[in-house]
Amino acid sequence: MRYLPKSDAERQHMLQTMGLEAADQLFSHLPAAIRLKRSLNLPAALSEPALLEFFKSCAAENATGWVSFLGAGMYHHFIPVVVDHLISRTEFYSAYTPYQPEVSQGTLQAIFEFQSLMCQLTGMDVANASMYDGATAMTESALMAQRITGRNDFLVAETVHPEYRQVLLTYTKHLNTKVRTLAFAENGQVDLDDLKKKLSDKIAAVIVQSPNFFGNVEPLNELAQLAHEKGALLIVTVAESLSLGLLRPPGQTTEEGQPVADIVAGEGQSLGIPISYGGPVLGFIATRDKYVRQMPGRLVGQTVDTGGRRGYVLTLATREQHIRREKATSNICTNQALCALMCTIYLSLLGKQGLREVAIQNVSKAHYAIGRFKTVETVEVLFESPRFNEFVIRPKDRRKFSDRKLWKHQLVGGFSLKRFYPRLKNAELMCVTEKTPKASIDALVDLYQNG
Amino acid sequence: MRYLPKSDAERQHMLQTMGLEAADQLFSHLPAAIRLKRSLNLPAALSEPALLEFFKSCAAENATGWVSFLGAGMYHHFIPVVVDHLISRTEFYSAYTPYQPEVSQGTLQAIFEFQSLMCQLTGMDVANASMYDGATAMTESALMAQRITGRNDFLVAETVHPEYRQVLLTYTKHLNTKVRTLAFAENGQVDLDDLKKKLSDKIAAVIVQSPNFFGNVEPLNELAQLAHEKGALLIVTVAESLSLGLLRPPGQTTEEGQPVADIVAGEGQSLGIPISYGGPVLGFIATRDKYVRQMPGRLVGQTVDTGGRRGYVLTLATREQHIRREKATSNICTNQALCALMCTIYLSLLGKQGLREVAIQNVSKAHYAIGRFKTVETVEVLFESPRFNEFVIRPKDRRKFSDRKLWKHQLVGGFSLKRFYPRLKNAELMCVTEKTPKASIDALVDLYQNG
Amino acid sequence: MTPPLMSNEKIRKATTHVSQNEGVIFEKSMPGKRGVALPPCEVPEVAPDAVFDPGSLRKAIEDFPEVSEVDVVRHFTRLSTWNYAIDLGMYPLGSCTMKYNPKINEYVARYEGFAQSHPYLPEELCQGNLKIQYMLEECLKEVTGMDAVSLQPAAGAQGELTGILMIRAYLHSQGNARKKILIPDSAHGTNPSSAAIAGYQVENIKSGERGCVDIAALRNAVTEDVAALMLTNPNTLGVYESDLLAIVDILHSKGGLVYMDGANMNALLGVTRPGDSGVDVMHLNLHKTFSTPHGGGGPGAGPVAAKSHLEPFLPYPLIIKEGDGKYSYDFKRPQSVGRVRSFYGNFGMLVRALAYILTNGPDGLKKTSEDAVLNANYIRSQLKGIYDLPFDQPSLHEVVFSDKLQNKYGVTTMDIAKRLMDYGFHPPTVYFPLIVHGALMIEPTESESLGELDLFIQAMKSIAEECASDPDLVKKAPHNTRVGRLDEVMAARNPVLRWKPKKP
Amino acid sequence: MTPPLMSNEKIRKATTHVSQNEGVIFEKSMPGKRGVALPPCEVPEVAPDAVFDPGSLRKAIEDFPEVSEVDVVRHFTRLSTWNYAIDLGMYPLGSCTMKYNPKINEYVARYEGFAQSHPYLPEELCQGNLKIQYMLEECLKEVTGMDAVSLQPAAGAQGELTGILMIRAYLHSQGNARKKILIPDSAHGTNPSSAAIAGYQVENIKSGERGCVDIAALRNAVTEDVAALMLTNPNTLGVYESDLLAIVDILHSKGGLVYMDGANMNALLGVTRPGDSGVDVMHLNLHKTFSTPHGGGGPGAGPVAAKSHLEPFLPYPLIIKEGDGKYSYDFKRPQSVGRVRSFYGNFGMLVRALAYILTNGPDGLKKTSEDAVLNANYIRSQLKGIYDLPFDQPSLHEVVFSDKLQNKYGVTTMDIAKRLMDYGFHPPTVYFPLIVHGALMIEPTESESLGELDLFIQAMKSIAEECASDPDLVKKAPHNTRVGRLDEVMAARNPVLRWKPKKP
Ligand SMILES: Cc1ncc(COP(=O)(O)O)c(C=O)c1O
Ligand SMILES: Cc1ncc(COP(=O)(O)O)c(C=O)c1O
Repeated sequence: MRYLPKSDAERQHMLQTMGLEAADQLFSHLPAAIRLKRSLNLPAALSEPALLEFFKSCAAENATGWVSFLGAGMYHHFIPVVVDHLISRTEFYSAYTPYQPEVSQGTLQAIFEFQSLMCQLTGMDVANASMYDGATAMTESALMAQRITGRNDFLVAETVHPEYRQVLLTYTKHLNTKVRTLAFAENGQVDLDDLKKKLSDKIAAVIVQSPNFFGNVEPLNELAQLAHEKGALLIVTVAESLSLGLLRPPGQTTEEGQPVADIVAGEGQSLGIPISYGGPVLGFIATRDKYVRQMPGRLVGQTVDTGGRRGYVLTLATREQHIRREKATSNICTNQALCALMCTIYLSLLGKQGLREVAIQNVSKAHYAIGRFKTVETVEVLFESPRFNEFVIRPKDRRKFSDRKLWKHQLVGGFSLKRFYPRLKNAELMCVTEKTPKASIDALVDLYQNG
Repeated sequence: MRYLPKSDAERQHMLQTMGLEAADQLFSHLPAAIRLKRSLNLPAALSEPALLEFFKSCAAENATGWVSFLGAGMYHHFIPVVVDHLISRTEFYSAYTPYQPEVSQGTLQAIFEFQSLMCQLTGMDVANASMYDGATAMTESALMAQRITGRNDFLVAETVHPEYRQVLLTYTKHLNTKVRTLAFAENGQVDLDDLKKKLSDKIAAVIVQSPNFFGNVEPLNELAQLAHEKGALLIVTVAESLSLGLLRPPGQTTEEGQPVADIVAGEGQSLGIPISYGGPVLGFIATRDKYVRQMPGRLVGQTVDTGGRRGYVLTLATREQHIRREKATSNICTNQALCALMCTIYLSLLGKQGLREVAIQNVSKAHYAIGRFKTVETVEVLFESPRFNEFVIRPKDRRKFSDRKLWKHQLVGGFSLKRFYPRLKNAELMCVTEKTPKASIDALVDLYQNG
Repeated sequence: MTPPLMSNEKIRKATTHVSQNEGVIFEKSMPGKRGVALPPCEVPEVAPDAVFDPGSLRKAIEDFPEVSEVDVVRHFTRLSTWNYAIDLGMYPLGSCTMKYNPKINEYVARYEGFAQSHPYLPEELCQGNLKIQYMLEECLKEVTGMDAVSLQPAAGAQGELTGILMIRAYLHSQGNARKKILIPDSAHGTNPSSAAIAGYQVENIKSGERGCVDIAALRNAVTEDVAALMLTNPNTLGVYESDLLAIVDILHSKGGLVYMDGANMNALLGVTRPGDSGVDVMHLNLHKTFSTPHGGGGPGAGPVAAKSHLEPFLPYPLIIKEGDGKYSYDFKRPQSVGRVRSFYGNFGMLVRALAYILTNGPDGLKKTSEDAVLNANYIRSQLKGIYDLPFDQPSLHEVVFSDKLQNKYGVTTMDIAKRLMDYGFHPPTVYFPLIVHGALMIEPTESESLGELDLFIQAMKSIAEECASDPDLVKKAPHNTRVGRLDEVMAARNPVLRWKPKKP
Repeated sequence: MTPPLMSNEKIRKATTHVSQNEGVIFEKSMPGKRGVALPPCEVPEVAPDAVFDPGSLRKAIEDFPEVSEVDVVRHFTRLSTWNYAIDLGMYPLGSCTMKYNPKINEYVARYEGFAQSHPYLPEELCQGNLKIQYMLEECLKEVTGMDAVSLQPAAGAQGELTGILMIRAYLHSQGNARKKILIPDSAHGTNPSSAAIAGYQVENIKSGERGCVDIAALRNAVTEDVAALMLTNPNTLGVYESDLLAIVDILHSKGGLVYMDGANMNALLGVTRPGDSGVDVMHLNLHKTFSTPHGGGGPGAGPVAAKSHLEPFLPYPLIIKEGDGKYSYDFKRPQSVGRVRSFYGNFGMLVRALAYILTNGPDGLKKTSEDAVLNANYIRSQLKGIYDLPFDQPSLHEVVFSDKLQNKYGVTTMDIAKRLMDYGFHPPTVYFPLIVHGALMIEPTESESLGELDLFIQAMKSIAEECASDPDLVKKAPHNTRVGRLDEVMAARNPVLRWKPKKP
């Protein structure tokens, strides 16, 4: 009961002021029939040392300190300790949504900075205060596209993260919405012919991911042109947002001034957020000014106080559920604010140069690994188009050695694609980041080489 | 250079405002002969990941997660995580000594609370803001006794922590001070006959530790009576300060109203401070009001501001080096303030009941271990007088098994007394706290039993 | 401008103190500064244009921050000091359950074994994570009296959507997904919004005179078109819907289901279990009832708990414990509504919530609810009469007043809220629930000591006096915060949603 | 009372904001509250009076706090917000080197392998700790140009005492420990105090006109009775003692030694090494130059570095690296001055200091000193003329002004210091060194950005104007802090040094 700051005498005193004798009387108006007549059947209370022990033992049942080549939507990147130090300030993590701006300027200004940074990264005019994750960000931007275009259907590249596509289906399958997939070409990119074939004036948006699920960068300009020709929006989702430090922002127009992405929606976990088994992470949506009133989620805006001093408030709330209820742009309320703060701190620390450098290290190490795998006769490297930090390999005979063999070296191999792409049985999606030691890359390649 | 918040352009600008061109000119008035003409020969700068890696590898070279039976002045106790959470607030750990009270009330009030708690624990009127450690606290209280009594010599029990005695010698051997040791009796306590023999009117203080280095509680009333009869002060040092949660405070008078300790000086590490290889820890000194002007170290006092509001300031500074220079009561300046804060938080959390309960758990587990050892034929348990959480055993044939054998079970045995007490060759000082698992006690005893 | 008021006889809890100013991070930027040093790359650096078409590369990001580590630390530390926080004092936002966030939970959630574990780790290599989820599911089942739980939803609103989608899928499997969801007008905005996203028409039902569901009206509204009722219980007035059994009956008798918004479960732990009353599906807000921190707006976690007839429709995967004690995921759930977010939900929050449950144990949880209800009732009993209590039903964990008695001085709920800031408190929830005009919705939670409650009561009383004696003081509040009342209208009229460099 | 000033044109860096009040912890106590739950004892509980004589047991501790975890967290969080801190802004305390405390250092020092390691672990089981100490010693030797280091002293003052004891032991071994230590009147109070504890008479030497050691005076003072000169360099005016080589010569020629107070080494890293100038022994403040946090007054660490002739006299144990790469302690040091504290010094601080050195590397350390000196000189150049600069020697890492120009308005250094608080700054060190009447000793350190320095300069200029235009405003400062100027005289006259319950 160490979280309860009251003595029994105080409880008694409080009850007495209300003419009551026992706490139970506070519940006496509840129908007797539904009162629980026994104690909850839960484990008995643990002391702090026992609790630590329990969770330590759980954590130890996970592979800890191993080097993994898993990416596929969640990325191992180095995070400066300053990030955790700062978000551990109780003023940040224990605060509520900043509904009362005069005592929440810290959170508000930080979100304003986050929005600004996401605009810079994506090349867009406006970004919201966060979404649950990349999958829901993409899904809600699809719903947004429906509202903008008044159309109903989607074309989604098969190279979009399969779990993102699953969520899109969950959110739309009960509506009158058709979601068709776009095949990928041999080089791993969206098959443009398939797109041309399937595009129609029913399509609200073409949805692609870049770098895509196989690690390949999509030809966004071409995709945009095709989509826009048919009046569809182009939604670009980004799962490995660190790539935005190096690649042309999807929100930026082409050299010729043509719009590319209309909405960029993605996952910001790579930008300073621990992988934490996939959550909490950081969905984001950025778009152009003209679409802001169709955006889901919170927005912070700049204003002034009675004395003319700059300050920040939650704004454009008429889009949101607490004002618009069933007509809101989304049902989202609680978002991932603290993760947005981590991202803001991370990006501030990395800065203009650092972000670019980390991105280049990812490219360099991944390409070192690709190069190494290409020397292994029994391994095929698939999908030859530009890549960021992921690539697909197919061992000619994967039975040669088991995963367990890697595990013995405290290595975890890539993501097995057959789960989502039965056609790609035996293929593995490998991820190499700035954090992957060269020695581990070498060891892995050697294991594939020598079994 | 990530700690340097300046761009080169800014540096250049600043230099220019002073009419300079290069930073080196700032040093041009230093004689050329003494300028270092090469780079420092130090390891090249490490990135944060590399630094983490380095220290992780160092930490891994220490026995981590083992159960140790070492005590002897530093004690493994459980510390609630709240303590570290709170001292990690930058407002506490990055603040300086509270010389400017209007912007330092947090530190000042916390020290005031620390002083108050130490008074309650020791039964004294006044306690200072901390000393470096138990050894220097005891030593400085000896110097204090010289100033109070005008006498020069000390009688120090051999059962006082040997390192404390070493420090006392370092601080006094160049002075005209005689430090004689008092033998211990068969029951581990100070030999009262030896004391009677050696007491004289030259003795400024009799210095004992309780619980003493062997874990035995000293007969403080008798010691006080004897010392006081000869006009000497009684200094009681406490290395295991958790014992103060259960044992009669040395500062309290006897049932008959006779004074016992005149100064209590000790080590507060047990009260919420990680063992951290012996430092930083927490020296403290408490005494009676009448001796306050002879006290070393900082003191915080209560006062009011211009508007009559309660506040706290550093006070009685005329005792201190920055005012009194060579006539100061001590040279101490920087002390162990953050450790005093840990102690204050720890004691607040444990509270009246918790502190007593932890103390009783220590006694209970230690006596369980003593009981177990007494069943082992080949082990002798020495010094039969009341103990807190330490006791001395002597295996009849310690060669039967090596330390390495314990290490295989990730156990570290007791402290080998021969280092300081050649007479007690083969004897080991064992410490058992609330943190020592029963299973480890059993395992240890079994190893002594079965080799 | 009224001069700022220092701590005085009236304002006991707080005073004013110097507070650092700080611009936006971009304004601290200076070309060439850095906040991070990367380790050397180990492998030959690849030139970007050797890999990518130059057209697909970006130039340096214009105006992106360039600052040192010190700048960053100062910046965010200063910002943090502008926030109110639970650890600074009572945070009586009704419906938000701003309780103490235990530090030990923050500590264990950061264990490397959790924080660095990848969601696609083979099951054998993440048994600890599976076990935690499994245990938490078991605990939540017991607390709610439901049969199955999915931890996937990222927050309360997503829990609602998931639950309604499950209802749809269930009814669909019975032959007819139906058209409407009934929602009391006192409900939180996420309820109608979630129902709408799930493809249902929303039909509001007016609350009865006592602020609760009007049984007669409900009976009329429930037709064969109604898929479900979404009911918040205790409702947003902090009142227990005593007719719950009858309500459930009405719905069930017409083949409809009952969804319960469990955001207010903090009133009921160990007291009553929705499952035992016949609720079909519900969500919990772990960031309310189970102490995970709000983080300035998130992340949360909104697990869904369902009766066995709805279990087949839960999001996949489910976690199963095999005979040999090993845990695994079950993806083969043909009737599932599908996935509502990637991976397994906000796992870090699940760790914290389990830590909270294990620390409290069954008795601790029950005492938690008792104290939460005790605190709310104590406030109610002390402020009743001074503030208008529009509904006189017994309160559980929160109490809703209105500004009716203060309106006559021209003072509104918003003014009272802002004035509370000068008294050192975070304001309560305002203007919600919508059925109370000028609502002041106060939820103290169990984390408040008697001392803090008394300070709050004294502050509210003192403000009530000020409303009469010096209404302008209240209307122009806050006076003691670093910024005065902010112009929300201007923010919305002329949205400035990102920083841009001043044009030279 | 002057009304508190809000942020305005003059006061740019800060404004005021609500700040929580909080009594002492004892005032929150309530019988029966608890902040901790202990694990069950595992073994049969022993009744205390079964072990101890009842007379040696204590009763329950009267008035000891009984509070919950929430109370404790709120209490200390609130207290913390009353402090200024480096991460809030410039902390220009001269002689204190209030630089940024890197967060990574805090992180590594908390590794369980360090934090839980017992000082009596067999050497084989703590090789990591030994290695860290060894490496740090090597680094400090290189930085100072000395031959041997002991990390044992717990703070600067103890480093001084250790060094002087070593000098005594050395001279004693040469046949005569001598009688006196010479100390310039500009020295820090710990210098004379340490010398006195080491059993020496202290002889003050008056600084020369330029604030430095007067060579002629020194030559006169150095006799065969003089054991050593204690010299701070750069001295407490922030001025390099350019005659150091001559000074060393004078001492050495009479058989005396030179002790250097290295508290100000932040000016000299990679620039010049005391050892190369002939200094015999010195200490370093790791909590100044090497960034370990001050903790509100400590802990620090004050390693001593010595030339080889003094090495035998260092405190025991020393750390040695064996041929096989293993590290061990050497306790057999017959000439050692002995132990100055228990175990091996403030080990946790040593970890942090090594982390700082390894992060900076040789270039980073040099740049650190350059920036520290640049910052001090920039302030000096901007404030010279506005504040009196009593000594016009070139400054290194700090600059000392006086209140002479402001005295004519009746304003003193203390007033200026307090007024700086209203401007959002921590004041500089005041009234030290003693040789400057009304000293304002400003050490910005390298951690300050140009923006922060400019704000400080602007604040100092603005205060100088206020001294002329509205001296009372300055004399009654601070106005914007939660308490006004505190009565230090009353505190000393009528000392209240502990809390006691109010008598009923
Ligand atoms: C009653 C009620 N229902 C639902 C929600 C929505 O929960 P969340 O914010 O986690 O989406 C809230 C909280 O805001 C609430 O108070
Ligand atoms: C010049 C100088 N010498 C010595 C000291 C004493 O160091 P410490 O406070 O670590 O004992 C200080 C710091 O206070 C100092 O500034």
